Amino acid sequence: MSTPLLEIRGLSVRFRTPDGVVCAVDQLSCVVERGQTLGVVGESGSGKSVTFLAALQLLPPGAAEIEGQILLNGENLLTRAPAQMQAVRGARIGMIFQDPMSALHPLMRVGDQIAEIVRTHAGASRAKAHARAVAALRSVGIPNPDTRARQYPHELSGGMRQRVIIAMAIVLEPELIIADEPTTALDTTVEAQILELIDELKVRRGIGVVLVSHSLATISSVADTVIVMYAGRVVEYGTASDIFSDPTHPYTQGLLSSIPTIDHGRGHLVPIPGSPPSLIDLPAGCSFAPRCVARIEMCTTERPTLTARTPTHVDACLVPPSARRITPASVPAGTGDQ
Amino acid sequence: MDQVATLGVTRPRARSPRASFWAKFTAQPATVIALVFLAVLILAAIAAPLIASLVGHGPNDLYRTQMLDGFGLPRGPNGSFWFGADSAGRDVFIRVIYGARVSLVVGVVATGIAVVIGVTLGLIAGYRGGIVDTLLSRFADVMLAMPLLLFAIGISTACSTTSAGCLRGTLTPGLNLVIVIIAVFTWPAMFRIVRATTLSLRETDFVEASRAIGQTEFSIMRSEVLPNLISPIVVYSALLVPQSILFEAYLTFLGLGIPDSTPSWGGMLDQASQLFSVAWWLMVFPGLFLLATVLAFNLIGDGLRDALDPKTPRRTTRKRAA
Amino acid sequence: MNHPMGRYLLKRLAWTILVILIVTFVTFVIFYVLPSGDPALRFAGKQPTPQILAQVRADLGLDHNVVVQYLLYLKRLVLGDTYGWPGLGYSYSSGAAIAPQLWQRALVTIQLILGGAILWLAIGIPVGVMSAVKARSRFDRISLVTGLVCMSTPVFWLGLLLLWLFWSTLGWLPGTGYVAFTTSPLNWAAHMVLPWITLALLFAAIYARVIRSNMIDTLGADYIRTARAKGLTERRVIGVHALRASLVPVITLLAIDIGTLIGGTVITETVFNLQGLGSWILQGALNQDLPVTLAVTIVVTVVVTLLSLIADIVYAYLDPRVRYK
Amino acid sequence: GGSGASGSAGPAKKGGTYRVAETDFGFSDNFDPTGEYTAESWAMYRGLLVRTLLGYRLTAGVAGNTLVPDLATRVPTSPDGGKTWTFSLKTGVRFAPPVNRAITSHDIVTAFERIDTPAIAAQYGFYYAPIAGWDAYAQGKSSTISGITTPDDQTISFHLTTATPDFPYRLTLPATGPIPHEVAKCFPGAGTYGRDLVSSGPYMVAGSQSVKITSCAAITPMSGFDPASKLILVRNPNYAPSTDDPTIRRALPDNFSFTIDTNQTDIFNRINAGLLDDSPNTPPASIVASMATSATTKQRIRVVPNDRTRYLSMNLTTAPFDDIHVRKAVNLIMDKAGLQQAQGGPLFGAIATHIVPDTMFNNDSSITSYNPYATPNSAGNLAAAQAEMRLSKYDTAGDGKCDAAACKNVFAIAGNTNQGFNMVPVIENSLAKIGITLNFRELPPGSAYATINTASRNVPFTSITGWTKDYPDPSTFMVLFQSATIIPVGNVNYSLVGLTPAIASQIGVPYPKGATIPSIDAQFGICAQTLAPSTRQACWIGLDKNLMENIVPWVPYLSDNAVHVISGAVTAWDFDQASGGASYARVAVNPAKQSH
Amino acid sequence: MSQTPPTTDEILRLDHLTKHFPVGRGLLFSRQRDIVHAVEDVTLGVTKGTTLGIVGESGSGKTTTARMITRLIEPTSGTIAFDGLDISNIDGARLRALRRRIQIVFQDPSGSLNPRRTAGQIVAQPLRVHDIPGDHSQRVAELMARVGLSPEHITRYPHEFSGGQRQRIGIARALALDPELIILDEPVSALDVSVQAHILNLLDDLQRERHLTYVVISHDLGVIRHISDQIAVMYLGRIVEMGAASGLVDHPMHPYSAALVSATPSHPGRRQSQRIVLGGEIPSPITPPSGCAFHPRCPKARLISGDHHAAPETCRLHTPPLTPASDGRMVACWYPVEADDNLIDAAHAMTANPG
Ligand SMILES: Nc1ncnc2c1ncn2[C@@H]1O[C@H](COP(=O)(O)OP(=O)(O)OP(=O)(O)O)[C@@H](O)[C@H]1O
Ligand SMILES: Nc1ncnc2c1ncn2[C@@H]1O[C@H](COP(=O)(O)OP(=O)(O)OP(=O)(O)O)[C@@H](O)[C@H]1O
Ligand SMILES: [Mg+2]
Ligand SMILES: [Mg+2]
Repeated sequence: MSTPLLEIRGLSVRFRTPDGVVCAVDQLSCVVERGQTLGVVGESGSGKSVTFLAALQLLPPGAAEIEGQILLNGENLLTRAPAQMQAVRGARIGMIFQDPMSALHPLMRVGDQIAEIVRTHAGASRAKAHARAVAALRSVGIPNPDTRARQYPHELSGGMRQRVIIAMAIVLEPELIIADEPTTALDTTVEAQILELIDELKVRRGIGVVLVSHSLATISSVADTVIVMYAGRVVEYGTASDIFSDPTHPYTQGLLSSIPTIDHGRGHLVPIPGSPPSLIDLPAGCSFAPRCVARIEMCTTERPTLTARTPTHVDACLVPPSARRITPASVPAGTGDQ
Repeated sequence: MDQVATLGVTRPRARSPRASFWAKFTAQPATVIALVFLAVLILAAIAAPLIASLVGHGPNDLYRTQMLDGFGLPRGPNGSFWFGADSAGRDVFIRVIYGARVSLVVGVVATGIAVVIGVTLGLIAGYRGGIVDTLLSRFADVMLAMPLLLFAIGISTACSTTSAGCLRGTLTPGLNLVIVIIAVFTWPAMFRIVRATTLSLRETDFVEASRAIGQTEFSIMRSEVLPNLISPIVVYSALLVPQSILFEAYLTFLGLGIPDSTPSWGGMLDQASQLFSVAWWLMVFPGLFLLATVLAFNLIGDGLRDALDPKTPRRTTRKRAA
Repeated sequence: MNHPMGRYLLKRLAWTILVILIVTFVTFVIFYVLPSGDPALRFAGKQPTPQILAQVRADLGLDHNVVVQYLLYLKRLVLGDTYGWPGLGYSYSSGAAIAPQLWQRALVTIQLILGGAILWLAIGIPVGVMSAVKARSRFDRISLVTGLVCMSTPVFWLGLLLLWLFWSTLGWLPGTGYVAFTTSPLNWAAHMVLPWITLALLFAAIYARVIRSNMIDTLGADYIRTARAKGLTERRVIGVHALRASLVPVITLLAIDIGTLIGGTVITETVFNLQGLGSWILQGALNQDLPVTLAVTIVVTVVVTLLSLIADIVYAYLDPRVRYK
Repeated sequence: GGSGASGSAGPAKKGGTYRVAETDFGFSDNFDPTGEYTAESWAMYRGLLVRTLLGYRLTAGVAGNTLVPDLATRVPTSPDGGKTWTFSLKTGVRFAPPVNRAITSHDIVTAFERIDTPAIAAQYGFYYAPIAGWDAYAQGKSSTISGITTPDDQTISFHLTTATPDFPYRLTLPATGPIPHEVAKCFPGAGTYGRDLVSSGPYMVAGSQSVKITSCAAITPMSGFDPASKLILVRNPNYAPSTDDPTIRRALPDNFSFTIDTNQTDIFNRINAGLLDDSPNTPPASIVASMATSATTKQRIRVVPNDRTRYLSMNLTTAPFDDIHVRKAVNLIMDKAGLQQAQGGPLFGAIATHIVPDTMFNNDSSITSYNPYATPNSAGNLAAAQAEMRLSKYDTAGDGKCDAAACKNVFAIAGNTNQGFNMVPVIENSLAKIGITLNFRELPPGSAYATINTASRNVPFTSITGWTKDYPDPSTFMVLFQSATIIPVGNVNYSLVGLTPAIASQIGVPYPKGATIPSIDAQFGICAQTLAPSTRQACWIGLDKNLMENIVPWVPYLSDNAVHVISGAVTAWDFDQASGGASYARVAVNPAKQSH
Repeated sequence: MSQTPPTTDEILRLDHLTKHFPVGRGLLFSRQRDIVHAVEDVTLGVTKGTTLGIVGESGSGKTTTARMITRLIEPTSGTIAFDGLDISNIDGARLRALRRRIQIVFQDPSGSLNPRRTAGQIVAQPLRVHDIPGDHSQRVAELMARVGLSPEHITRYPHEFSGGQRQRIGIARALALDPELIILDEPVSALDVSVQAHILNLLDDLQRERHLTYVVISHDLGVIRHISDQIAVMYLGRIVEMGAASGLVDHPMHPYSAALVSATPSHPGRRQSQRIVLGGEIPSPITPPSGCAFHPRCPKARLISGDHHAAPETCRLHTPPLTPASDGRMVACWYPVEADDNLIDAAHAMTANPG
């Protein structure tokens, strides 16, 4: 088998803060294949963004301690010097951020912001770079890319801006795109447009995609493989169908049962009790244990490791599989929160 | 029982706001030094008569035979006149100590008045908006466009020419007048800040919420908006104090401020400006004290800003992007 | 676009005129109520007779009430007087026409301010940027404290100190006063360098601070992260992306500062004996030279409003967000 | 002081430019001689630009106060006790360009007509009010001043309505110098002729020759004069030394330049550096002190007693100064030596003991040693002052201290100059000893004077005041105490000596109840009418002593010295005692010693 | 001309409610006045004890409607009736009295709490403002307990709470005066999924306990579907479709509702077949399109016209009124969606070749 496009091995990221060491990512491993989408879900603060910012060495310099390996086509990016990393960013890995308004420089024309990448990495002339920028804009479905290229970000709508950011990420035809919550700030109908576009890029160009989101629904509609993060750790990892049809970790199960969807009418949701732990002093055992309905003695003392359930499906849980499953049906309405 | 409670809120319990404020505020050694310096200065200013009686020189006692030469020029520092004498033959050391009184009083009182005016009007303008806002803002603009010095000269001269002062004796020249002049010309700065902050506070949901509850506008202004203005007000006031102190020094330097019989640093420097080539001490000592005092207030202002600004690091929670 | 722009300019112009009217009128009133406000006294000799005083008052138009005097002044201002347009009259103390002196003195003040501004930008920008990039480093701390010291140094004291050091003690510099560039460029520079430093130090500190904090804010912005994610060099990220956003607000600041300095360099001009507008307005006010005071006031107001207009336009040009919104 | 070249700069020779700088020309009438009333401009006129019928020797001391003929052939005597004065003019005296013609008696008449034209607002026109027909001309009832007659071009007579023995002195004042009608008619307003002053003296304003006088419209300001910055004088080609006394007007430099430099310290640094030669400004004590330390620089300091008295003024109508014992006590307690030191020490003046400077009494021995309030070292005498205070109604406790409320916080005006500031604590400390506390306001000189000379403000105490003669007759001091000089605005009788209830109500001052304010009007009248110089002098001395002992309006504390610092290039220098400034007609420079 | 006759147990009724905001456009170059058509001719009724969900994309006028109902802003025209009483113009004491009966919960749980007050003070604020007699601290403790906060929380400041807890405080404050109607403007959209579920459950329980009436606003159809009895879909200030929750979600009749439903991810376990991906974005409310505001993006209109790039004239020129359709549904569309319409392809065809 060939080397995967991106492989993260045992990544840990720690921040030193005045209040203590924040262990934002702990021993995270995952793989992204070409032409596939890795979905990353987890609640706010679970370390999704930090993981991939670390991969691109975009965390504030000096603040973070990073361990582990980030292998792009087998090459460890973490050993690269900062200057060499620049050659990777933008050229080989494109990044799409959450907030389309603030992710674009407000004082520069969008065309120039795209062309800049071409000029920096490909050393293209001004005119050529501009032409490529316009082409990229066209390829993400922006009508009248010529005029749009000469406009400033604030003259574009939110969806349009997000397209610009995508155009920026793909203009040099990277191998990998990391999209960190690309649709959170967008309206439902626009979100559909953007997800469609990312999907299309993956299929048409065979790019590997990492899609970070806190919305299970979003991930479920586009991801091929999914990792579920909790408090900086991967708790479950498998194909999309594994995770969504047959979730094995109580946390994933809890997440799925908390979501109100249009398929269900009024009725009680089954939320996960409590709230995420502080990353400064994580509980000794499983970090989810205090909130886990299925927890057993061992959970509070021992730390679970990722264990394979099927060849494509791993989770980190100490509870015997048979004792874990809770379904909405098993929880009577009217409890949960109280 | 509430599960949330039993499971424990795992987010770190923040330190009490006051404790964390002090911790941040005193984190910088410079701020602490500034505080100590000011404390000493305030004590010295309060104890000025005591110091004067210990040294044996009053602030307006003349030692012209000892400390002036045949041309009426002052003599420099010596064992009993640590900072030398001024051109009237007075002890510069004692006058510098007394000068602290003027600077501190002007700094604090003028700022206080400016803050009261600026906050009141800024709050009204920002909260009421509309024509009230337009009028008040324009008024502040005009005040800022006024050639300040000119009016300082005009007002201080006009109020100096009768024994009663002006405004039926409420405004007598000297300290009072200087304070009023400074306050009159610094309130617009405070006004602008308060107005801008109020404008944005007015749009916040919690103000809206108070309105939805049925709270009256006045009470919203007083008890919802005003408390949230405290940190900009405190920070900005701390920065206005040194400005006011300098302003007094400038006015007195230009001969428009405090009468000579009240020792003030600006007045001493005014004298020094004529004599610096022969009497460096006249320039150096009051100047250093002025610099140190202003610097101390600036450092404290900075410290306050850092301590009250949520943006300074020491925050552990991150705001979730909406 | 033309039409709304024109309307906007008209509005600003109207505001400027209104401010001038208010400020000049207040000036009039203050001088009118001033006990020493009777300029007739200075033309009536050391032992004036009531007849002469009355005559001089009539000659100066002081026999009208303040409102009439004010309106007459406005009329001359708009229509011009024997000295041409605008009718600024003549100085009570020198008897010379105001207008030519005004330009002469404005020239000195402008040289002072521009030289100072160049100096403070040249110091303030690099220091501010460096401090922000290396926030909380040793350099940052030192520059912050140095900046605070500069901001806390009374301008006149600094001026005196510099004079004492470089003129009285070391004798490196030729003293105070103004020498025209055309007379002797070297001498000009030698006379201007201390005033420039005196003026610039305070502002350099302020600008370094403002730029530092703008820059820190900018460096935390999402689009800077985007720029890094695009693989741009750190030089370009900071030197182009971050700097551009950080400097735009400084334009307004610069315009406002330069505007207020036009009449606000009193101290520097007084200490260094420069015959600029600042020292003139002080003299005018102290000598009850109403025409001088009014003329400088008008110039200052016009310049301040004009500069703030220019700042707005430049700002709108540099920051396209302002154009729309 | 005195004339004589300084050793190092060499002998006095012709040539060069004498460069003078001052912080402000300070002209009171834009250099128009008809109204101009400042000492410095009089020194310039007299030495350089304007010749009058009579003049002075333009030198220091009593000699400089002595009348000599200038345009007139001799100093006349009045045939009728001072009512008629007739002069014959020298021939061959010509106006400078652009007029270029001989000066006649009509040009003197023109000058007087200007003085008598209300619109021109001649500032000391009151000196000529005794001329017959004066008011009629002023009111336009007559087209000539009937009291001035010109039988021919070289003769002019003045006919006065009252005997005026000091009238010849009044004809030395620059307003009476000849003015060409052809130019003056173009300047009918106050303070306008100064820009085109036509010289009758040895110099003229640079650019005079380029002015066209073909019509009024053609006249442009002379290029050498910019009131805001400079006044450049060059030699008048029409000046004939033969018509003048070359021992008086030596006219050695080729040019004079008067420029403005607002920084006083700067001026004296430039004089020291040889970049300037002289300044009418008083040098700061710091500069004089540092120059006095070396013999070479010390000889560049020139000190001449000026006819100027500095005094503290007490208002006779306001408590506690409405009590003569208080006023005497103030005189006795005042630390005059301290005030002298505040002014810069003995170099800057001798301690004054009475009103009129001694030189104006020709240093008469009966007055030079007169000191009614002598105290040890002039530093005040506590015992004597308290003894005096005990006599006053304000010392109810009899402890020699004023204990009435009226003595507390007494309003007082000081100048905000350095000297003004330095005086304040000296005065406060002195008066505190007799129980008087002052509420001093330090004001810029302009505002200070405007405040105290507005009679209705009724300022009790003033420390900024000083007075100089206009001409060397004691009457020019004594006018300050005449009731006639009390006016609502511009009043110089700050003490309100001679105030009557009628005048009080007219100027808006409460007349102190139950008091009678003393008057010197009668005695003034007698002295002013006295013709014989020695009797006249004795009369004025009597009045001075009367004022000092029985009225006590002032605390005179300093007889000013004029202190000049000159450059090393100055080869001759003298003081013009009459004008109170440098005698420009008698200075010389060595251009080789000047720096540029 | 209200289409639905008011029923007797209707607690809230909006009739032709309209709000226009005048705005200055351009800071520098223009002072022109524009009109934002924030809410346009909204007519609806809410039955006591039920929940009306209003769904719509950003800028569709949801919040503006909510603020009008709570009388935080004045309607431009139209009426609001509460409990049969016209409240559109009341003020003074009557408005204060009304404030006790209608409460609002805001979207941003941190922004709606005064950071300078403790949780207890915030919850007690309505009691204080309305001078409710009785022991306030007792009442506060009860309320806090009811929303799932413990007594020790009373003295804490908002920044010491998590988002979900803050929202609980906001709800407790709204409950303090025992209101009849609570408007919830995006009550959960700032919260993480697990927290969101807690809050939704809490709201559900409270409603049943206290017979509360809710108007819930959200852009998330999932949330709306979950909590509402009736749903109103807003587009550009207008209600385009309204009806019982299940019916509307299962069989949307307005093409926009259909697109919204199809774009809302259903249960993650069930992968969606395909979405109706609408082209373009919601137009500016300053210059709303003529006729049916949705026509520029409407796939159904293309089906009708048979042209990918043009809508039929009716849609372009005439604003469709909200008219009753089957099973109590109201829809504002000239050509409601029918079962066999292939909107997916039609939408795709519209966006495939832009320009
Ligand atoms: N520079 C930093 N210093 C200290 N802690 C940090 C820093 N950056 C991130 N963290 C912490 O790391 C943890 C993980 O953050 P991260 O941004 O990866 O979360 P996330 O899963 O992306 O959440 P969200 O959904 O809110 O984006 C958080 O607890 C955050 O507070
Ligand atoms: N005070 C106001 N002044 C001007 N325009 C306003 C104002 N309030 C709202 N608008 C405009 O009215 C329109 C409707 O706004 P509203 O807040 O009601 O939408 P919304 O449906 O709540 O959107 P969101 O989902 O973003 O909260 C928007 O275009 C908005 O910009
Ligand atoms: Mg994130
Ligand atoms: Mg909303």
